[in-house]
Amino acid sequence: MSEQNTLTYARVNDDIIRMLDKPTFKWWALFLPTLLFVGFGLFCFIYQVYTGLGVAGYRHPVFWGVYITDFVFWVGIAHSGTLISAILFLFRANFRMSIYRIAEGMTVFAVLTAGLFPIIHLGRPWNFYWLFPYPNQRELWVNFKSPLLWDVFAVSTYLTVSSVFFFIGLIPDIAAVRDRVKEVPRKIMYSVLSLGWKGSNWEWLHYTRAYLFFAAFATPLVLSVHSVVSWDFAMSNLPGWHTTIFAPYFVAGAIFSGLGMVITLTVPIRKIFHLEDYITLDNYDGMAKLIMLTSGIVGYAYGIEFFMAWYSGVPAEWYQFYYRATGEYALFYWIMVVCNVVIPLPLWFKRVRRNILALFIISIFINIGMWFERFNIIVISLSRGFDPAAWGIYTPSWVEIGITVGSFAWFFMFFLIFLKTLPSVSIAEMKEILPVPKKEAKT
Amino acid sequence: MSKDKKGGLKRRDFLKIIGVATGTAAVASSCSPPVEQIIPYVIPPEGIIPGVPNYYASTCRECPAGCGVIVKNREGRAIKIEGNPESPINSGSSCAMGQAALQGLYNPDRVRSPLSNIDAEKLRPLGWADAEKALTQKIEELRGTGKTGNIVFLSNNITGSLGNLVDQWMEALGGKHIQYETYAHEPLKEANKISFGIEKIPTYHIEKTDYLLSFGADFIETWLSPVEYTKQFSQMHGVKDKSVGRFVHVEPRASLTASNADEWISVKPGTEAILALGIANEIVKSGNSPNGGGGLRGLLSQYPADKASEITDVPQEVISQIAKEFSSRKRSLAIGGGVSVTGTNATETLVAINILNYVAGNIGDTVDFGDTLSISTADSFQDITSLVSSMENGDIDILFVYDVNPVFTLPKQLNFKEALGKVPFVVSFSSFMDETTELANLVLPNNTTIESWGDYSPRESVHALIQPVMSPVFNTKSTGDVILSVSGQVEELNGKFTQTTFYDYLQDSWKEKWAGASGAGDFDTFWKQSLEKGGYYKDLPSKTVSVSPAVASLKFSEAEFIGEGDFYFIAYPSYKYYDGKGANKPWLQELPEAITTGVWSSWVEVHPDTAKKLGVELGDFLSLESPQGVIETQVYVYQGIRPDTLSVMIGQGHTSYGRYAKDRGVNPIDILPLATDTKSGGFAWLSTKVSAAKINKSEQFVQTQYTTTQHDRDIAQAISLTELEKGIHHEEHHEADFYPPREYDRYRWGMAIDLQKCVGCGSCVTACYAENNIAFVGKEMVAKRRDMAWIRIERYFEESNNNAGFQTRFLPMLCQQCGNAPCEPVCPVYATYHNPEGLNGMVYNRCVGTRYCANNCTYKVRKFNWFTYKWPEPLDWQLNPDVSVRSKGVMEKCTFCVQRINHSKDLAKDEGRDVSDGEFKVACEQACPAEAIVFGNLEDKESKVSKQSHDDRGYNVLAEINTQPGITYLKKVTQDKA
Amino acid sequence: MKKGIKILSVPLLAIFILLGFYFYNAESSDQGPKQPIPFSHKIHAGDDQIPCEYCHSFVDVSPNPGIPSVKKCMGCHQHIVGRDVDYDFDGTTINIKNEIAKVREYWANKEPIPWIKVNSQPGYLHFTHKRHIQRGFECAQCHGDVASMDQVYPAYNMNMGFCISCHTENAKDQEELTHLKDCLTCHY
Amino acid sequence: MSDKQGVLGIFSYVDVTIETVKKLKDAGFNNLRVFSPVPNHEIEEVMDEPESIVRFFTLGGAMLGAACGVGFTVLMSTDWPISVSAKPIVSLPPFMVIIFELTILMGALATLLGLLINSRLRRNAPITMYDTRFSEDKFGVMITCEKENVKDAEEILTSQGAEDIKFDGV
Repeated sequence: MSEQNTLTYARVNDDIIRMLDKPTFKWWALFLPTLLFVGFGLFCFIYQVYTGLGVAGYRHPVFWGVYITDFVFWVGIAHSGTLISAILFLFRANFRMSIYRIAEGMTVFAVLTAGLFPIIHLGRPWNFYWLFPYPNQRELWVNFKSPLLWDVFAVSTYLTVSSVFFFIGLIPDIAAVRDRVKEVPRKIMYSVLSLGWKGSNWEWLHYTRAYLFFAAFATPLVLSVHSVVSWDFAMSNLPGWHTTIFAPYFVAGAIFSGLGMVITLTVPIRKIFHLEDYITLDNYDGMAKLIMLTSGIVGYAYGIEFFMAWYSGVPAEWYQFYYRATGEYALFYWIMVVCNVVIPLPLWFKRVRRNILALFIISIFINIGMWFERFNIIVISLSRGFDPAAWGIYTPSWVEIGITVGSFAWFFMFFLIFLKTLPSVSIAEMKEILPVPKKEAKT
Repeated sequence: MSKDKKGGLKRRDFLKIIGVATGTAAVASSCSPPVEQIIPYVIPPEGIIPGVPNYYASTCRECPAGCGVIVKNREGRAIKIEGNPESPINSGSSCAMGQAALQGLYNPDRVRSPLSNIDAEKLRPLGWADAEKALTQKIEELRGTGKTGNIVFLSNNITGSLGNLVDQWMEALGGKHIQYETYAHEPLKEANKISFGIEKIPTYHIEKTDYLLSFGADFIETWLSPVEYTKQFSQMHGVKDKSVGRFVHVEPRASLTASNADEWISVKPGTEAILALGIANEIVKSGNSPNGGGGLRGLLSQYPADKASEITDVPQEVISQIAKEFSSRKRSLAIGGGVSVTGTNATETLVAINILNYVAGNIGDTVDFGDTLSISTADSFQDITSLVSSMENGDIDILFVYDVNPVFTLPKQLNFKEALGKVPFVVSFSSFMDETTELANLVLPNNTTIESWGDYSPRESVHALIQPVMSPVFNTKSTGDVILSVSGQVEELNGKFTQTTFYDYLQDSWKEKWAGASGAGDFDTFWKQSLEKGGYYKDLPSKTVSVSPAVASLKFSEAEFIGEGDFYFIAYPSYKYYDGKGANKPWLQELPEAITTGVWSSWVEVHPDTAKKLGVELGDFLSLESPQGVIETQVYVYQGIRPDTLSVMIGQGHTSYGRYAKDRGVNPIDILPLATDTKSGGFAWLSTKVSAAKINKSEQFVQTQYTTTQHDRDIAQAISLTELEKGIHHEEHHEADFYPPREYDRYRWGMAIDLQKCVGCGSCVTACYAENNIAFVGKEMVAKRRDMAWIRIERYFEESNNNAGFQTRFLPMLCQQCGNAPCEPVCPVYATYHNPEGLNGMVYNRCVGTRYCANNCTYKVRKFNWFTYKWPEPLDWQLNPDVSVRSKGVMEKCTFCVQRINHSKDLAKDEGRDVSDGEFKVACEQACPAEAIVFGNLEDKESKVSKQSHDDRGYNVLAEINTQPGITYLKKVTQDKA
Repeated sequence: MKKGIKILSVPLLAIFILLGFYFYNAESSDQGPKQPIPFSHKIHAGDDQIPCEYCHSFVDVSPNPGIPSVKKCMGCHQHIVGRDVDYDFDGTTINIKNEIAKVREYWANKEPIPWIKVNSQPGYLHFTHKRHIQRGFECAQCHGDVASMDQVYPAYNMNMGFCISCHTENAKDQEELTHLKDCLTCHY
Repeated sequence: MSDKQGVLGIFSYVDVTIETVKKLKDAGFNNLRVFSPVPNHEIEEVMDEPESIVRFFTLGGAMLGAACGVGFTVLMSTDWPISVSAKPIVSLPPFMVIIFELTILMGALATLLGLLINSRLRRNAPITMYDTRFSEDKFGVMITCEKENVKDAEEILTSQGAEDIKFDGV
């Protein structure tokens, strides 16, 4: 390809390490507001802990609302990172090389964000550690039959493994940065983080092997995590939750939303840091095709849910879906359908797939649509359970909105720090797809 | 008792007096315990063991029915009111109002000491000695001027010793004792006088009938003795040998009572007399009358069915059908009363009902004139009106007000409030700052029934004792003591009373009863026995009565209505607030009204067609205008009311009476005209027509159930009578389960709820609040569906082929204690689990608040503590020390009163035996007047609950989810044939 | 620098582990609260050998053991005025006669003595003395050797582990074990 | 170690580097180390190192994880058997999730451990025998040999056109 001819090993280092230059005014202009919103979210949380969960909009029978929506949303976002780095690695899809680092960073930060919500949503968050099986004087353990405990294990495993995976990928790049930077504190930091990487054949030998195993582990993990999250719902008996389709449906939705977020994040980065030579239109084309696929799966799930509800002949089940499309929350339902199924349709045209602006706009709608998908599944199902006497309508309060905004700020805060501290494009792996420098080729 | 600066009571002082060992109602979450003090007794009271409850029999005075109660006392505090099984009136059951009497006792807005405005602009606290002196001075002043007859003691119907004392006192002072009851049932007395020559209100025996025809008598709500009649009704209406009694209710609106009827006959307001006569005529005409109509044939022939149908809006075939059923059943009974028949023709209506009973041959044992109600002795409405005019003329110098709130309960047109202003000295004995007390010059707060000695005789056969269960919460004094003390201070009265305390007076007057009672042993034994049983109960022979021939010449008319409006207006008494008395009790405010499930407010019931015509929907506000005034209230669209009628519940709309009652809803009495029943002179409740107009205001209608139908879920199931008689074939089918079924050792606690018996009165709900420290949360929180009730009455309107076109079904929904509970496996920390005795345990202190259990609960019976709810002191004194008080972030729910289970097991263990069937009752079961709830051990095959659970009508709610509930519901019976 | 971290990390880790053990298995301190009157259990239960049930008289019939009323104190101290001697009460010197005089003062004023609770359980726990005493447990099994304490202090940290280990050991059979380890036995 | 010395040659091209390694090996230098900015199969081939044993770490960790999963769930559930929803105390279907997650977790962590141990990361920070250009675009061949053989090694490196030759300071 044409642009690759202009890229050399040295230029890759130059271009990518240049991104770590001193933060500009623009960066600060983005970063300080995120701090502000994180602070506001924190304030909301403290207020909520102090006053009681009632400051959120929860009510009988909607015991889960925006927080769990946020949780599933962020776990979903977290998925494409591992998908892009691990699964596409196993499939040797080269279009992952330029974006996988950003996607992995996104994964780690999204899990970090998601992991907050199960605690935020607790009635007594100061007792959150009771969810872990630690030895205690009460001689009490945890209930391994609870899907929430599966969540605890799945999410913490996912956070650990994706962080390690992220870090392993970074080691050679950190070494490259280490070799470049001059300022003493940064030099020390990168020296420590690089673990003394030297790029010897011995290191590479184990490194490539280990990386493969990580990818092989991360792949079933990523599928399991969102399956487990979906079982939070599917394992219960609530109409609208109790369905076997949830695991694949959630995994597809997670990949869908994650890719959407990757595009949302990479488009501005590519523009600002002039990474057009790295993140190419071909890369976007590849992602867009994946979006088409997952959008199709998600759309299919929306349809088949209705069919199953009707076919089951269970009045509660059928009413639930009838209500989703026509009840008080119908607007949210249709936002979801339009954003997730209708708006991605133009991606079937190659011109759209290779149009950065169009992709960016579509990706934002996907993010919105997928947030509402979770909201619909959680809130609408809960508001119309089995017993009509216990039906109720939930509306979020300012506290929940504040914490949600805070969670986005929290995520972006990490992401902005990441952009300025760690190479956002993999230096070593970019080089792998460049032609190997050989004397013969030169002469 | 000293008070701190804010006027609140110091907890320590209370403890000092009653000597509680330890009493912090600790909260489910606390890090390090604060320094706790243990205050020992100075001198230990006899018979009190800290930690062990004591029970005292007493009598409920929340309404005139006078049910016997047993008050549970722990460490010197009354913590629960239960029905007294010995009482012949309520036989162990109680109603919501009775349960809530505790919140009157501990009401934070009680008058905490005597108040006076003699030397001040406003009422100011003063000591008892000063207060009594002030009263003595006034009396002596008045006597000095020689105007002796100008003292009036206005009270409710107080029978028994206090009534006698007041009578004697007034006699000595030359004053007058007027007994005012809001619902005095004068037309009923008058009608009985006309029909039988007895000016009394009889007792009824609904349980002996198999066909009950009620004309407006809301006996499940407020009529005469609701707990007793609900109990009788459930016996009559419950399933016995595959048959059920039939109940037809005639009223312009489907009240709670009507909702429990097999047929609700919507009648044009004020025409019930004609309907009754029309039915009687049909009976006579068809030759079904055992006495052939006696001498009334001529009278009755004036009311042929077609004419009656035309006047009453009741189809002719319905009239003849009722006539047929009424006369063909073995024992039928027609009763009448309640506000909807209390128009200007009320007496005539009730005479007509007597005639109906007569022609059907019912005057006999189901109506008992041998034992008449004491409410018969209340003074007439005319006495009240003449009192008001004397007051207006300045003829009254001192007015004592005792346990009545006439400013609130009398129609505005009577101008009681203005007249009160013309009385120079008004003394209120009320313990609450109600609308009347607010205008008093001297407030001498009375002890509540729970704090004082007394007696009450609701009917001739029952002399019930009231005994203090705890020392007064505030600086209040029993009115009997005040009267005796003041009498001792007034010079001329010296020596009039030999007793110095009311307790002595009471005992002296009971010595007379002892003398009258044969074979009662010595007085002390008699006294002790009476205290233990809650009173002295006699058996009175029933009296035979005969219809007086004068009836034949009576003229029967329709009620007359004042006002030009389009709508008949019914202001109906509430089973939650009675005449407004209950409105200051948060439990009652938060108890969803059975039909609307509305809480904490007022509303007007509007027929859907009318609502459409007026352009209003649920939650919109209507302005109702009568010649006497306007009220604005929220709309509840209800198919159970005639399109030409609007109705508003009495009880709300207080302008005073404490934080829970004040400025809440409207008082419909305000717009009632001063009309009276022409024959009896009693107040005519149904006498106005109002105009209604939509106003530009709309709010959320705060209720606890937003749906009216079951959405095909088959939750409250019914079975037709035909099917019931045929017998239900139970298919024994064991579905393959993934896991083996659970097994139990000694106990599996279970419950059976008979939907045919449940009347939806909500007693169980309030009893549960009282027993289990359930927080009341207020209107704003209920609006967000955050009510904390562990048991709720689900109300569904089902389409039906009866005359009304719909049937109301009630279903008490509480934790089903599922065998395969969906809530249990989802809890990550085992905070909820299945206990070896079949309970679905909920460990509050282990709960971290994921709320997954509630999401997964099929029945949605789990409640979450969104905040740490507080009980304003001293309401928190009522908290049951045997039940944890839950704090924020914790799930809670019914566990079948596990504290009672544990307590009984503990007692059984003392004796080395197992808990036997019926040894204890859970709170809801205990309260239920209809005896619809049965609790017990399912492992014991002989237990009542085991047998009921295997009844043909038994089913599990939402059984298809395979939750294996521990509660079996018994299907309601729809009477597809008469 | 890295070496420094390593060196530091060892004691830090040790401290954490020790702290963990401390909180995990903390024995309560032998310092009871300061009572309005320095009542010595050592004198009453130890030297004078008054049985516990004499004062805590409801212990076998009620969940609460009962705190003696002032009247009960006076039952003896009507006659026992106390010698005018100093006594070493957990390190503070008190005069026995003076202290007994305080009891008489409370009695004269008809005031209860505001004792501070020593062994306290949270409200969500429903412990009953009655069952344990009827089962034949000695007071000392939970309260320690009160007869040797001047000021009573919590001898054991009565946390759930304390209860449960005893429940597990003392169950007669499987049925009782199930019952004794049933949450609803104590928490409701 | 005083009699050993390291020699480092720096190259720009992979083929030259490989050629040099071959030459050195032919000349009897067996203690070689190649530095490169990217992993390269040809280098791996010519160096002919034994297969990485990280895979055994991975396998071991995964198996240990699965065992822990089974152990945790079964032992903790039976330690205080609490019955929920009529399920057996030990019911494997729900436990499978935990077992699976622990397998992955411990497998991954063991792999990390294996990598750290085997690639001797953290053993020593870059010393003179490293050139910062290795992380950019240069390749290096390091020979550790007896002092007397240094000259030979240097000769081979120079003949191959090494851009730079370094000796460690010992």
